[in-house]
Amino acid sequence: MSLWEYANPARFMVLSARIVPVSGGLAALCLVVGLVWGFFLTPDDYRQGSTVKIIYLHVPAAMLAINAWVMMLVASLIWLIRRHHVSALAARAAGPVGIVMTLIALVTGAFWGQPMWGTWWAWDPRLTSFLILFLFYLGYIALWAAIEDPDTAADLTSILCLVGSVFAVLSRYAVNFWNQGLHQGASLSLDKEKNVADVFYFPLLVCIAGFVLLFVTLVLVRTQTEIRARRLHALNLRARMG
Amino acid sequence: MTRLRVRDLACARGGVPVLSDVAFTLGQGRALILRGPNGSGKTTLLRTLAGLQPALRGTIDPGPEAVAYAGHADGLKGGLSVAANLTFWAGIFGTRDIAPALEAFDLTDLRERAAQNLSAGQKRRLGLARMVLTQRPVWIFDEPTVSLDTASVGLFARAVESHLAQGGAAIVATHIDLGLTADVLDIAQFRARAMDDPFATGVA
Amino acid sequence: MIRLVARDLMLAVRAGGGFGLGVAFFLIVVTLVPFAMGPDTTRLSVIAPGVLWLGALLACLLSLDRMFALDFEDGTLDLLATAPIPLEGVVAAKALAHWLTTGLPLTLVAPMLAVLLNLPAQGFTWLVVSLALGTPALSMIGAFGAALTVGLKRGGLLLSLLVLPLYVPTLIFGAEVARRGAEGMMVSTPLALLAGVSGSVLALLPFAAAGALRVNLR
Amino acid sequence: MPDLGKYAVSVLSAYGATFVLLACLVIWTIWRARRVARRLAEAELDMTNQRKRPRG
Repeated sequence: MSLWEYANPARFMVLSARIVPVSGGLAALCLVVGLVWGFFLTPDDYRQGSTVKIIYLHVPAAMLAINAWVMMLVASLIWLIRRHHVSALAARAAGPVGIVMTLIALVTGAFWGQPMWGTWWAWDPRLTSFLILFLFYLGYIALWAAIEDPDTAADLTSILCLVGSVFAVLSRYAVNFWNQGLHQGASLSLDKEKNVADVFYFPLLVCIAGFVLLFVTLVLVRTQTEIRARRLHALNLRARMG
Repeated sequence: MTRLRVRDLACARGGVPVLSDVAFTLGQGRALILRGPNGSGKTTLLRTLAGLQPALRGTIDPGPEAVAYAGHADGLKGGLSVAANLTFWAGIFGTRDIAPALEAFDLTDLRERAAQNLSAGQKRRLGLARMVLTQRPVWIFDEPTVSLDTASVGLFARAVESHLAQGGAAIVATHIDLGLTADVLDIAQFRARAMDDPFATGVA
Repeated sequence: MIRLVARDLMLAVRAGGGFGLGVAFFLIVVTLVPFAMGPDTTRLSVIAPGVLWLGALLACLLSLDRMFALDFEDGTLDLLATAPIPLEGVVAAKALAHWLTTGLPLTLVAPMLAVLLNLPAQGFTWLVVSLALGTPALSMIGAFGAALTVGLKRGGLLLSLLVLPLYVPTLIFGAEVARRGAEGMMVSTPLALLAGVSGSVLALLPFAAAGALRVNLR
Repeated sequence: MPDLGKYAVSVLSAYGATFVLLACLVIWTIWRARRVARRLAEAELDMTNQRKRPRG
């Protein structure tokens, strides 16, 4: 059976109904374990003091903020190329989750930046990029909400997502050029893991797993809801047409 | 000679399939009258034939480049004169002379009048006159006689007849008798089955 | 295509609004800035390039929602979509007409408004160059936004929400050119980047905008 | 409770804000899922009832 079979709404409903309890439970488990471990059982950083504990929220949220958009981009492409309805609805479902993740990354960043840099907000390239990403999410969600016809909405938001992705990357470079910034980027990113001491690194990994699972669960549930709403729309339309 | 061949065509409106298994052929010099109750998908079918919306499946041969389309709206610019409106479309379609179009729809005396000062019927005639400029073999009309009086309907029928006589073809969705010798196609028979909708089956 | 541009220009002139509105808005924004910032000319001359760019950008936004809306309502867009010209060409023509009625006049009046804000003398050339290079991209991005929202009843506000984030790269590089020009610094890097952004926007966005229009015409 | 020192307010605010945001997202998601499922069930029921009734 090909992967595309899951693009059939009914099949997706069956499969996702099986996954959601598992992924939801695991998400809760990972979040509790990771956050308790991180919050209660790790020492303070010698430089950043107890604020280092914010890392367990800030980094996973920031990763998901970007990856949610990437997922929306992939789902939009699948919709535009292969016309699988579930794909378009999954992109729609991911939007609000992505914007909340972006918001969490921004807010925790502000609470972290205040004691570290002495300011809630700086026009640092990363912060600025996230603010721009937030605006992109806002536009994407607003466009979905504004268009009544579901297929038209799926097409137009997919095109916006495509163009928006290109402009988001472009903005990232433009913003980098515009201000070199003060973010100690290396210490926070996973690919340079040497910079994060093991004692922080392992609980962080668990938290990231928890956030990812939470994201998956929420997107699956929201996609189910979108599928039902779409079916409802089809029923209402048929009732009106007689 | 066949001007348009439609096979196994299915079209949707607002994401819901309304027509399926539409099939007909349209020969040279033939006209086809589409009939069907409101909401049966006449406009959807015509817009699909004109290439304005994609078919769910099926083939239309040749494609939209053979088709000239006149919908509900006439696409006129009120600020421009009758002649300027037509000259614009003539330029778009690569036609030089707008005189035949003016003549066919009895607009020659109104040529310098601004389109916004025309009556509803005159506007409609101006919109229909555009079809003469397209030089395309298949003319498609969606309710062309709205706001036309009897004499104007006669003008329209004669314009279509002369197009057919020159080897063209026409599809007209209308409720009134145009006095054309034409085949009639009732599209109610092509009503889509519910199964064509991916969200037709229960999703629990 | 030229016909389409010519007709749009003629309609804009007949309707009267096209040329005047954006420029008047630009003038008003620039006039209001000293009231908000205080009359200190040294301070004004520092912020002048940014204010002028931002004013021009917002003025560009004003007339965007009408770019396709009129043609959509009266059915012209349907007919153009079935005409033997590519819809990408229609979009490019519309964006060009928009630029000729908005971006070009804004670029031309910008030096006069720069006098009001006490822009340093060396900055005038680069201000005009950056606007001349950047405003076509603003029109094209706006055309994309207008194509997305053309089917909507009240698309104006949504259009701004969609278009403004897309304006970020153009604004950054354009204002940077103007600012460095005013400060007498080298402008070649941001100028090249601005040209790159504008060029790729003009080359690629017509396809996205035409795709959005096709969807909206269904 | 670990001693958060002078940064207690920042750290606790960050955790608090995150939990509030996540809770809102989760509750909203569940609430909407239930509401749409219920409305769909009603609509499906109407549909089957209409089919059963003979037309005329």
